[in-house]
Amino acid sequence: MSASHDTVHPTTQSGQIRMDTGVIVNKCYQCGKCSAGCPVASEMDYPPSLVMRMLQTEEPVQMEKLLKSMSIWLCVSCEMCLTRCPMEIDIPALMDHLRQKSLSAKKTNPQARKIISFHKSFLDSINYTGRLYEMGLIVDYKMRTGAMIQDVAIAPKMFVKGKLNPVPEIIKGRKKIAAIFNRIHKEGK
Amino acid sequence: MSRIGVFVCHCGENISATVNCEKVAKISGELKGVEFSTDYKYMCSDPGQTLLKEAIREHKLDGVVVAACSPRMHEPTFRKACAEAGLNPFLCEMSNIREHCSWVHPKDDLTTDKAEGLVRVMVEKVKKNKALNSIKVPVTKTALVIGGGIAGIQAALDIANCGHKVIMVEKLPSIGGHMSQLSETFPTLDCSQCILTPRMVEVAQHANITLHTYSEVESVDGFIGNFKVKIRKKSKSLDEHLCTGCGLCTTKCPVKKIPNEFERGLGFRPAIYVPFPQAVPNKPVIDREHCTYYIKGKCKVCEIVCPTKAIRFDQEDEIVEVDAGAIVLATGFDVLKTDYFPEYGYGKYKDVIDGLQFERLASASGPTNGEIRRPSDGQVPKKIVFVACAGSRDPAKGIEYCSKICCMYTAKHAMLYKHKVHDGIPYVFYMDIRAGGKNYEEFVRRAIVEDETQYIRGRISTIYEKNGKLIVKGADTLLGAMPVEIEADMVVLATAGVANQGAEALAQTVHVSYDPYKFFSEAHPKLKPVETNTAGIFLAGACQAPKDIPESVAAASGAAVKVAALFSNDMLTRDPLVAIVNRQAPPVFSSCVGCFLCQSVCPYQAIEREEIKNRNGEVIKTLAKVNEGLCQGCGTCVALCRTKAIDINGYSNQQVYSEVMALLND
Amino acid sequence: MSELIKKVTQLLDDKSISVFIGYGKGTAGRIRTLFIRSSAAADSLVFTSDCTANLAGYLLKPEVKRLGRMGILANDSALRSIMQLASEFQIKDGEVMILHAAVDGSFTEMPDFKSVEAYILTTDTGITPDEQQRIAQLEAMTVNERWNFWNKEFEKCIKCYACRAACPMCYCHRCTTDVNQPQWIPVASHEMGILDYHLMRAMHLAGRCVNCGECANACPMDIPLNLLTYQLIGPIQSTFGATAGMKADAVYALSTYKPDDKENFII
Amino acid sequence: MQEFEPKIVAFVCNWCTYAGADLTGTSRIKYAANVKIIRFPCTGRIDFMILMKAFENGADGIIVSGCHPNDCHYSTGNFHARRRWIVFRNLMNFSGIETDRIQFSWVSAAEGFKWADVVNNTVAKVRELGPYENYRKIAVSSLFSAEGTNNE
Amino acid sequence: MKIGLYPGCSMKGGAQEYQESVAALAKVFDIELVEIPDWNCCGATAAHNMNKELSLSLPARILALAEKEGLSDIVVPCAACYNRLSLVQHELAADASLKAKVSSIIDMKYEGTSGILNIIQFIDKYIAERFEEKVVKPFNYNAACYYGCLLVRPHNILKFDRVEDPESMDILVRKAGGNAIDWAFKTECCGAGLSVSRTDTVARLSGKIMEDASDRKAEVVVVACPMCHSNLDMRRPEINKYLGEDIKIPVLYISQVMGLAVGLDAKTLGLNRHMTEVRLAEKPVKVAEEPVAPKKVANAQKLEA
Repeated sequence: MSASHDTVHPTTQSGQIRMDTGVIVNKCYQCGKCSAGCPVASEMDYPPSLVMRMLQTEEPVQMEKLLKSMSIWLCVSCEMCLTRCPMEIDIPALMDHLRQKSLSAKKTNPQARKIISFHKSFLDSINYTGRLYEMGLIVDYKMRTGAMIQDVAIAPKMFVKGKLNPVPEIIKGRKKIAAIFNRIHKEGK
Repeated sequence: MSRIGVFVCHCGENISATVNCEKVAKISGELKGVEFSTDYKYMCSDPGQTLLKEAIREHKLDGVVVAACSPRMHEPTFRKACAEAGLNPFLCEMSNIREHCSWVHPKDDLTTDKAEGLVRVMVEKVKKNKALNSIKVPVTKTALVIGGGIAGIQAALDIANCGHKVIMVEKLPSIGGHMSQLSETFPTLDCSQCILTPRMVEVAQHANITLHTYSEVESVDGFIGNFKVKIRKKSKSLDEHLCTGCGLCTTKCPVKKIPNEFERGLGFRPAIYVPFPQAVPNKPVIDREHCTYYIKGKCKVCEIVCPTKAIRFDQEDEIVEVDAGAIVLATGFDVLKTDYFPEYGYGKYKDVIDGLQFERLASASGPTNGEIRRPSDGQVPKKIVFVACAGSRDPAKGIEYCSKICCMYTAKHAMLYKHKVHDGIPYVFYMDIRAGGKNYEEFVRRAIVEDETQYIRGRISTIYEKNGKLIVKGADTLLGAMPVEIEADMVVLATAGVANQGAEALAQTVHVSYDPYKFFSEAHPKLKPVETNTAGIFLAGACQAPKDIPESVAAASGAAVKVAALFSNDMLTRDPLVAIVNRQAPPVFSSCVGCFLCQSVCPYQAIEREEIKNRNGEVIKTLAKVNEGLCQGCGTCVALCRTKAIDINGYSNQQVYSEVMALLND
Repeated sequence: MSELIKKVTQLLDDKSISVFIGYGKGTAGRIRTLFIRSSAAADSLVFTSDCTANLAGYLLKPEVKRLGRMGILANDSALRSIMQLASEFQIKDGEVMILHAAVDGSFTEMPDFKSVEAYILTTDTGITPDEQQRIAQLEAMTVNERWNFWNKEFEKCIKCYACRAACPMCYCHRCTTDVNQPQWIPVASHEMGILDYHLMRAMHLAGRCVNCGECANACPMDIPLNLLTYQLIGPIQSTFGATAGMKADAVYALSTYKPDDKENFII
Repeated sequence: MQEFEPKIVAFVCNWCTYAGADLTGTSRIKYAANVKIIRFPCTGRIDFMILMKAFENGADGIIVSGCHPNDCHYSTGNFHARRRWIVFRNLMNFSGIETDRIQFSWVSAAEGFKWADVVNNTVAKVRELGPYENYRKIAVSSLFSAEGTNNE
Repeated sequence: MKIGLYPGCSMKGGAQEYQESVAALAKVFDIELVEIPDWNCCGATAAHNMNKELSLSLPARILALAEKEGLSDIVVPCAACYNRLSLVQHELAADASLKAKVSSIIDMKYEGTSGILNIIQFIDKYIAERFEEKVVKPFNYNAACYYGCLLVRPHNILKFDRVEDPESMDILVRKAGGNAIDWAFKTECCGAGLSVSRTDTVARLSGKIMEDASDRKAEVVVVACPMCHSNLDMRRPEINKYLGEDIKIPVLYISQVMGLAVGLDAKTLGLNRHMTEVRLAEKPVKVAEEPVAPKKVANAQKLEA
């Protein structure tokens, strides 16, 4: 019988997205419930439902806008959209997809720099120690962003409360972790 | 030795363009058993039919094959013509040499050969055709209408006014259905009660209508024209003949705080109650679950105060058996359980209500006498948010389909609110406005333009209480999907219309099919919208799919006409193309061995057991018997029967066998 | 052994049955079916390891029924036949006195269908490994090889209908072979008539065959007829979840359906 | 030698496939002339015996077609038919009959194009397979003796 | 009783008190928590934002390590880690080829057999029924249980509690003698990973949460996630600045609440480590009055069923 809805068209953009993320963008009928519930929608340049619409257009221009958008970096993956979507569309997965697309295409929004730097610092910390070394992270992050004064106020207090570990915890298997990073890095190439 | 006539039609050029019709006629004429053959430009035209008729008379034909278009097109035409010429219509068959030949093949010998073949096939079939007479079934001219809502009422009145008897069965203590709960009706805003109650009274008083309220259909047997129905009249603990409906008992009943179903829980009722003031019949019933007497064994206040001594605590359910020739299903719809949507806080926040509850608030006879006051503190809300598609078009949590009526009643609600609370602001969150219907779009426009309803295109994500207000978080998809937050005093959810809980069970009781949503299925989505697959059972109103009042009424009248048509004759004539079980002389009686494997394949419960008894009345054999009233002639039983004891008129084993032989042995 | 005879004698004496269907010694050391009508004759009953025939078929034969209430010595497949026949309204519960004969030679009276059903559930209703193997071999062949195989087998067939007579499920008093309007099955015993007959029979037994093997046993030409019907048992079991002769009120696999019955050949 | 023209019989239900074939006609979609249609009220009516008859009377291929599941005019006829086909196909295959020569399909009243495809593909497939010699062989020898016994 | 523990990075740093309180609570019910040897960071938001494989591999290694230790159940107190681990396990279970790929990347055998428990599931499974008899000091305060996002979402994978208006933590708090109040922000987002990079956003989102809590007279907010904690606790100055109020309501981990109830002292539970001081006025020990719990509880599960 006719199973048209289940056939993937690898040539189209939505077909590509479906193959990469399993998300069928054309399922969205623009009810806007995701945007309504999204905690950061008000700060986004394109709220979730608008992102969906832009993807539906299949217009390269729109995709371009998205890759350069703030939205994809502001998304905190709180899964509220997915939880309440009447069509159960996995927008968070879509956001992950777009972020990585944006990174590999080197189109990331300049204002997202801080966020991305934070993620980078975070991952570096893991790469080097196997775990998150908060102090290191903060310092590294400041170096990247030059946000020197930010949060200096609470640092001492955290210190006193024993919330900042002066020395990083380095795991025995850190080489293994580094290896993981390398393999994936090569994959990427 | 048969005398068959073959008539080859050119259909103008449609056939003759690729098929050599003269040749086909000539060759066919040489076939064994063919007495006469000819070809003609337009067989279906008057001269064509005359030619056919004359040939039948002149050549004393005992079989006719018309090689022309599809039998689905003109079989009735030519069979009628045969009948007019005195030939049994079922001795006429058509070879489809147009759709299945001339139109799909090029002009060449192969095509003409095929046409000849198709004629030969039908000639052989006709040799095996039997003269058939259409089946006559007696019709009981009484209609059973299940459901006393507006659809049921309309159907009942229409049928009754045609002079036929009607038996109406209503599950609740009063007829009126959902419409009696409505405040005012779109798109005219006339008061629902005002237009409905006269109809309700008419039903109660109509000489041709017998009304059974507080009753349910227990079982349905039989078939079109001859249904046997058992109705359970639930005990009202009341002698209706004695009761004058004075209402004293209801005022004196000590149990007062039972949530009132009719008011959708916005008001209370006693244990002995009349659902609403204009109820028909206007006589109380005792709700035994809450009545102190039935719980504790003492009280009987009602009995004491009753001036006519009409209370009957020991009254039991009564089973009434009736005969009906047709059944109209008008059991209506229900609204989706709103607690599917915890994020909307229905049931948690008093001031989040559903559409029907708002109808009660807006109704002059409602718990607030028509003033819009919110349930929590009785304050007049200054801002109301109406949420469309609460459950509709939501595969994840609700239902996939569009409930159709919500767009309109939501616009109506906004208007009513604005009309009653002039400084109030109605907001409507919607996805699309579906206002197809006479004066519907204009109505919605009025709500937006004149009554300044704020229509915001987007769905609500969540609703929560914040110091006495309801914070409604939505988004405006027409403003770049920017989030919108509204501090509302009250929220009304336009909850989806769904099938009644009892629908599935009822469908099984009366043997009609239903869709995945438990709505009853029509026989054909376009051409048989009020018929069901079971002959003699019809649909009216929202038991088939969400419908508004005009649609329900239209459907009801449609169903009524079908019933009236059925009742227009004492005998029901049916196409004789039904299955039959062969009969033979004793001691065999029939080659049927009574394994009844056919019984479970029959989609229409048309196979019955016939017991053959000897003189002393002992059963000596049990045979399958086809109920001609029920059989629709699918023939599934025929293919299954090992002894070939069942056969089917029009597609008999002999006929199809000969067709295959003729088709392949050229 | 004597236990059986005692039981039957008693049953006949107290008139609870008027005929008992069991096994007895036949000529040349063969086993034949006995119809015991008097306690005197009961002594001739035997039950040995060769008593494997499915006697259920006799329960529907008019000449036996005429004798009055029947008792039967039923082995496992006979029990299943009885259940299948019951599901086709041919035998009513309690109508027949069922004495079940276990392979170990012990006998138990089965008062009603419930007890029969309960017992059957404990037995292995499947076909024997070597039958399975023969079927597997056939399935491994190409269509053409199978065609030739059956042609060769059917060449032997003399259309004596012994298979039909032996099969407990062939109880129609007018078999399709005897229908001549139209003549579905050519009467002549030529290839076509034979092929038609056997395919028709196999199809009519699909979902009803309880793999007792009587057809093959009865065949004077040793045609492995049982394979035709046995082969269908697997698919019907796996696709429709139905097994013949398990319940007295079962619905026939081919007169019911599931909306999502699986197939892979309809386009 | 001239090309082999397969003889194909189509057993179809009145409500879906027959109507679908009508639509093929009204839409003037062309297909092979090798197929002749026999009309049944429902696929549920189509007896496996009639399919056997077709082969033995010289059909090289068979098409059996009806309403899609859930579309049956009689609501369940095609479901029962489907079960029967599943079993019968099994039996044919096991007894050495070439199941490639029998095409089962669902063609609705709206699928004029599909009907043309079904026919053309089946014709092509059967042309591949050639005349159904196996069946012909035994048919030929038999049919003579059958003549006499054929009714009338 | 031996149960695996995946503390996660923050519990070694910013959220040491969580670690301490969980350990102390487990000790009271003599449960031995075995830290997964040589565990690594789960990659958190950063990983799945930046690189799919990485976001799969890091958790996979953790689970693989646990399997090697033969730990059938692992407690993952950090909601974020719990979420990551569960999602990865689910995704790899669904896709064999991906599973193979990942285990080659981490170059370890990965089965995906270990049972992953969040803190509440852990308490429910191993402590709950023995808990009440051990309560010596009922925690009779109005508590707003804050679940955040990652504990309950995505529901179709985590299948934990009711996705809207969850109640599992409320039940535990009641067991501890507390009064779990009904409020609206149980599962609203606090801003999560944006804590450092978009402090303003976090202030706004966490602000709304604290506002509702204080509006509804909560005396304490109870959490089960270090990220939520740091946002609601450490970011309090920014929050109060955004609200223009001075909300002093302390934020406790569920483990701390339950610890207090069984009589553990503030120090052991690391209450002193909170940035927003924990000042809980002594109340006369009385049975908590009937909670204003959701009356007609909406039921999301019903539909999954």
